[in-house]
Amino acid sequence: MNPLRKVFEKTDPYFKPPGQLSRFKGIYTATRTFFFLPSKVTGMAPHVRDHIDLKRFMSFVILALLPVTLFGMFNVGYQYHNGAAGVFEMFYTGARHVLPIIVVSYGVGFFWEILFATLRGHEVTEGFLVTGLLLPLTLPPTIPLWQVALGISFGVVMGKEVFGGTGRNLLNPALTARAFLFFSYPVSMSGNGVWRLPSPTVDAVGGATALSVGGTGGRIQEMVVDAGFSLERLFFGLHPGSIGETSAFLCFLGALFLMVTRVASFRIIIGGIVGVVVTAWGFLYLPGPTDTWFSAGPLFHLFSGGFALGISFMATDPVSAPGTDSGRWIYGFLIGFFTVLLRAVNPAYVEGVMLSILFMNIFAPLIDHISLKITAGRRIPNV
Amino acid sequence: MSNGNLTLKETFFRGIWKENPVAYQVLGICSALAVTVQMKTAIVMGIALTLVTGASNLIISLLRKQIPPTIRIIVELTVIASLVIVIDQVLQAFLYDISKQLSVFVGLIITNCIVLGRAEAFALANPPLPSLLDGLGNGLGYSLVLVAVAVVRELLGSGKLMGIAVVPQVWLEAGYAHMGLMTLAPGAFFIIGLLVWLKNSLPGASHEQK
Amino acid sequence: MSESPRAKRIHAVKFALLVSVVCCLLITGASTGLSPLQQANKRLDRQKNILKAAGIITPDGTPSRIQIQALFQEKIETVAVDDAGNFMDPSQGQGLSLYLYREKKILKAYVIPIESRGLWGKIKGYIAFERDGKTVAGFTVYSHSETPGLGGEIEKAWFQKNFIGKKIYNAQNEFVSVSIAKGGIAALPETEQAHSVDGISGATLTGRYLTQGLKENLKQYESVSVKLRQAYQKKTVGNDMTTPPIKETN
Amino acid sequence: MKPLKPGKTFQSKINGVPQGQATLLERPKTVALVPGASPFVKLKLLVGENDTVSVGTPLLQDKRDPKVLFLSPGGGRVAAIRRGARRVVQEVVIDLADDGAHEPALSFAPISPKALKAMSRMEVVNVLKLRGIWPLIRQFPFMDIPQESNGFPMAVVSLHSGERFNPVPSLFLKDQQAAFLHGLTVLQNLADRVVVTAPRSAMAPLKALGLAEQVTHVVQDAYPAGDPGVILYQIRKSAAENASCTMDPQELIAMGHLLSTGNVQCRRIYAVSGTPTRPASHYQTRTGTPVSHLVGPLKQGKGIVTGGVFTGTITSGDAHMGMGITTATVLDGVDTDAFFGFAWPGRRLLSESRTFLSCLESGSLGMDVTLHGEERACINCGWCDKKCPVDLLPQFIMKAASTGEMEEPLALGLLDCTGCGLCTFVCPSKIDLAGILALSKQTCYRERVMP
Repeated sequence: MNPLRKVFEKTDPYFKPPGQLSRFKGIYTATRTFFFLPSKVTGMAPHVRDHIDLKRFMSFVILALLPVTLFGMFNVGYQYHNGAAGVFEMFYTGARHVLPIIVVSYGVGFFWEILFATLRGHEVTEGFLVTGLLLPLTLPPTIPLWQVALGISFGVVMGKEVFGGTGRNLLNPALTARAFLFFSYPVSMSGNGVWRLPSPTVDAVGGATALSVGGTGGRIQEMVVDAGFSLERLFFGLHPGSIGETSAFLCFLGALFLMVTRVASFRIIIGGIVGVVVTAWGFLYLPGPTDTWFSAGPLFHLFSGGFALGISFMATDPVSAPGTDSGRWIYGFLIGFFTVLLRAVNPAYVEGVMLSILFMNIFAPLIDHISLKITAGRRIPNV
Repeated sequence: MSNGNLTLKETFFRGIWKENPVAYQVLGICSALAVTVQMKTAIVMGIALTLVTGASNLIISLLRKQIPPTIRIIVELTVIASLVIVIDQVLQAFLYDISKQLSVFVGLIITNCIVLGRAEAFALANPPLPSLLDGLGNGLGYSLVLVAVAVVRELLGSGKLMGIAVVPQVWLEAGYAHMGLMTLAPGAFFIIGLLVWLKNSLPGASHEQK
Repeated sequence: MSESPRAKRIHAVKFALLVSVVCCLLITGASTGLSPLQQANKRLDRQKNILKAAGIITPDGTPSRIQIQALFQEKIETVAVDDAGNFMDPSQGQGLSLYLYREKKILKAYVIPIESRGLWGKIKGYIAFERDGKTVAGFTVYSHSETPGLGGEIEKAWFQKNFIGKKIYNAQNEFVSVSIAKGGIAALPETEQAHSVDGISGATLTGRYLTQGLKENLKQYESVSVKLRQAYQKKTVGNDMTTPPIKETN
Repeated sequence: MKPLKPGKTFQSKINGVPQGQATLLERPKTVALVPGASPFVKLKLLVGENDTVSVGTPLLQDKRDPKVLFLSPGGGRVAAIRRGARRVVQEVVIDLADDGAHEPALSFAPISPKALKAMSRMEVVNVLKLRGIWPLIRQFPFMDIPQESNGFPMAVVSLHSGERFNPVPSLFLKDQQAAFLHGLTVLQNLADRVVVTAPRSAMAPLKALGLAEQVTHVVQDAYPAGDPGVILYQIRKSAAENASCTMDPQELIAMGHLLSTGNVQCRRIYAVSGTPTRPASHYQTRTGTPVSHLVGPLKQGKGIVTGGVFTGTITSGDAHMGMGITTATVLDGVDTDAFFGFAWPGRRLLSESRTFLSCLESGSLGMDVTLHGEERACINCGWCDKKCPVDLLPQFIMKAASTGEMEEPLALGLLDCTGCGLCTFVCPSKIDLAGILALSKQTCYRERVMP
C-alpha cells in the first residue's frame, strides 16, 4: 500500500466534520485529491464518464507553460551575465530570481483560494494552478516580491472571487493582477530599467524592450534590428522582457500543444494571429509614421512583446473567453486587432496585449449573446 | 420612500448609514470617483454637497405647498442650481486651490442625483425640519463615503493624509512604493465596491437581509 | 385644490417668474460680490508660478499671499510683445505675454509661458531665461495630467532643476531649443549635452511631447530672445529698454 | 434509402461489446411489468398482490387517459408491487405459473393487414391503447406517451442507436419479418410518414433478411447517430414535425405480432455484456425478465447499467428489465482514487479528449461507472457542444436554466435535446449537463404542456 495513502487515512478523521481540524478541511481535501484523484461511483445517468477531469485539463496548461517558464529562468540569467557564462550558471542565476516570484505568487494566491473556498464551502479549484504561474511570467524579473503578493491577491479576490469564484469571473485573474500592478506600480512595471536584473556586466539602459524602440526618425524595422532585436532573436527569445514573454517560439509551441490536445481553443489562437497579421499589414499600407510600431509589419508584431504569451495562454482561458465557436473567432481576431492598434496609435501603452485581452474579456459575454441569438435563430423552432 | 413615523433622529441617521446614498442607493458615484484622490478635496466636496442638499431640501419643503406640480422638477432644479452656483463662487473666492482641484465637479453637484432625489422623494412631502435633517443626513452620508474612499486613496496612492506624509521615509527607502492605481479613477471604483461589500456583510446593514 | 385649470396655469407662471427672479438676484449678488476675490486668487496663482520659474521663490516654498504680491510687485513686470519681438502697447490688441524680472531696474531674467501637449493632456508651465537670452534660468509646471510616477515626474523639483543652465542656442548660434533626452544625457555627444536634460525613465513620450512643445513655444518668442540677446551683448539691457513699464492691470 | 450526413458522435472504441448469435435462456421464475421511463405518466394499479393474472391482463392504467392500459407480460400470481419515491409504482412482479406449457394467456382478435388499412386512425389508436401497446409509442419532444390521437407527422423507427452495447437488428428481426412489416403498417396508419433507419453495418444482414427496402435512411455506425431524436433533428423540415413519434424496433415487432396473431409476444432479444459467467453476447428470453437472470451472479463492486451505457440507469440484480429496454451491461463500480491520477500518461484510459496517450492508439478500451474526478464549476471549455449530436450548446442552456428562466433555454433549443448523455460524458468539470437539461425539459412540460 502506498505509504502516502496511509498518512492520509490516519489524518482523515481529524479533518472530517467532528474532528479538531475540520475547519481546515478545504486545504486537506485539496492536498489529498492532488495526490489521490478520487473517482466516485456516478449517481446519475450517464453512468460512464470520460477520464478527463479539471486536474488533467489544467495540468496540460501547466505542461505547456513549463518550457516557457524554464526558458524564462534561463533568459533572466542570460541577460544578467550578458551571455558570458556557462549555461548552468545562467540558468541558476535566473532561477534564483524567478523561483521566489513563482513561490510568492502560488503561496499568496492559494491562501486566498483556500480562504474563499472554506468560507463558501466549495472545493479549491484547479484553475488557480494556472493563474499562479501565469502571473509571474508576465512580470519583469526585477519586480519586488511584495508587489507580486499584492498583485496576485488583487487578481484572485477582485478578478475572480468577487464574481463568485472560478467559472463566474469575467476577467482573466492573472491579467487582472498584472493590470493592477501595471497601473499601481508603473515604475516597477515599465521603463527601460526593469526588464533586466541590475548587473555588473551590462548597463541598465541596454535593458529596453523591442517595443520601446522607435519615434526618432528612420524606419522602425531597421531601428528595431539595429537595437539588437533581429526577428530571429525576437522569435527565439534571448532579449530582455517579462520573464515568460520573450520566446515567441516556445509560447507558440505551447499553443500548438494546447491546440492539438484541444485544451485551448484553436479558434482563439488562430483568430488572434490572423488579427495581428491583417491589422499590421493594414497599418503598413496606411499613411502614417514609419518610425513607430505603426508600420512595423506583421512579423515584428507577432514576435515582439507579450503577444505570443498572451494569445497562447491568457486569451485561451476558457472562463473569460466566449463559449461559442464563432464568438471565439471574433474574440481572437479582435484581440489581435486591438494589440496592433494600441501599439500603433497609442505608444504610451506599448504593450497592448494585456489591455486588449482584458478589454475583450469584458465583451466576451456580449459576443456570446449575439452569436447565441444568431445560432438560435437558425434552428427550426421546437417550442 | 416612506416617511412613516420616523423620529427626527432616525430621519437624520438613516441617510448617513442604513440608506447611505452612495453605498445603498449607489448615487453620486461620478463625483465620488473624481474628487477622492485627496482628503482635502473630498471634505470640501462633502461639505458643499451637504450644504446644497440641506438648503435645497429646506427651501423645497418650505415651498412644497406652493409649487405647482406641473413645473415641480424645473423649480427644484432652479433652486438647486442657484445654490450650487453660489457655493462654487464662494469656493473660488475663498478656497481657490481646492476649487481648482474640484474643477467642474462643484458645478456638477446640480446633476448629482442625491440632491434632486432627496428633494423629490422627501422634501416635497415633509415639513421643513425633517427635510433639512434628511438633506443634511444624506449629504453627510455621502461625505462619509467620500472621506472614507479618500482616506484609502490618499494613504495608498500618495502616502499622505490631509496632505501630510504619513508613510515613513524608511519604508520608501526599503522599497515601498505608492499604489498609482489609487490616484486613477478606477481605484475609487474598487474602493467603493469594497466599501459596499463591507457594509453589506456587516450584520443588519444589508438591505438584502431586510 | 379646486382652482380652475386656467388659474392653475397662471399660478404656475407667476411662481416660475418669482423663483427665477429670486434665484437671479441671488446668483448675481454672489457673482458680483465675490468677483474681485476670485480674480485676485487667479492672479495670485499665476504670479506664484512666474516667481517660481524665475527662481525668486523655491519650487517647494509656500509663501503667503502678501509675500507673493509684494515680490511680484517689486520684481516682475508684465509686458506684451508683437511678432517682431518689439514691446507693444497693450491697447493695440493681444500680443505674446512676457514677464520681465528686474532686480533694481536691471533685467535679470524673463519668463515665457509654456503650453505643450502631453501624453494625456496639456502641460502648462513657465520657462525662464537669463538676460543673455539663451540660458535657461528655471522651469515650472503648474498643470498637467501625466501618469504619476512616470510622466508625472515633470512636476517634481529634481526634473525641473535639470533645466537650469541649459542653452537654447548651439555653438553656431542656431536656435535648437532644449530637449528632454531619452534616458540620461551622459550617453549623448558633448555638443548636445548643453541643450538636453535627463529624461524620465519610462516616460519617453511625455518627454518627446514636452520637447516639441518647448520648441514650438520658444520659436514664437525667438524674436524677443534675439533682441534681448543682442541688447545683452551691447551691455545695454535695462538701460535702453525704454519700454513703458506696463503694470498688471487685471 | 438515403444516407444521412455524418454528425457529431462518440469516437472511442469500447471493450466487451456483445457479439454473436442469440442464445436461448431458460424460463425465468418471475417477470415484471416495469412501466419505465416516462416521468409524466400517472399510474393507477388495477390488481393487488396475490391476484392471479394471465399474459395480457391489464395491470396498470394511465390516470390521464384511462383507456391506456399496461398489460401483464406473464401469467401467474402477482408476487409483489414495488414502489419508488412518492409511492410511484415501479414494478409489478409476477411469479410465473410453474408449468411453462400451461401459462395462462389472453388472446385478442387478430387484425389482418387489409383490415388494418381499412380502419380509421381513431380505431387503431383505441386498439393500441387497449392492447397495452400505446405506452410504447413515445412522442417527441418530451418522449411522453402520446396524449392526442390525431396521428403523427412522422414516425421514426431506428433499428440501432449506434451504441455498441445494443442488440444487433438482424438478430431480433430474424424470423420476425412478417410481424415487423405488420408493425410498420400500423405505424403507417398512425403517421403521415414512417422513417426506418439502420446503421451502415447492419445493411448487409438486413438485405439477407429481405428487409433492406424498408430502411429509408442509412446512418453512421456510431453513437448517437441512430438515436431517434438525432434522426428527427437531421431530417425534419418544419416545426410541425417536432411532434413526431418513435418506437423501439423490438416493441414494433411485438405490436405487429399481437395485431396479426392476437397473442402477446413475450420474447425479446437482450444484449448482455460484462458478466463474469457469460460471454458478452445476445440472449433470448422473456420481456420483463429479472436482471439477475440475464447477468448471472455478480461479485461486489460491479454496477449493472440497463438501457445503454450513456442513457441507462444503474439497477440491482433483483430488479427487472423495463419495457423497451434491451441491454444490460456490467461494469466496474467502486469508489477509487488513483495516485497522481492526473499525471499518468493514460495508455488505457478511455477519453474523448486528446489528453491521454490512448488517443494515439487504436485499441478498444474499458469503461466503468465512476466519475474519474470531482465536480467543479463550469469553465466554459465548450467540449459539450463539440459532442452534441443536435448542435445544442448545453453549457449555455444549463446556465440559462439555472436562472430559473424558461424562455432562454427554449430559444436555445432545449427541447431538441435527446438525452444522449455525451455532454455529461465529456465534461471535464463532471457536470451532469444531460441531467440538468432533462430536468429543465420536465419543468417545461409541467409549466407549459400539463400545467
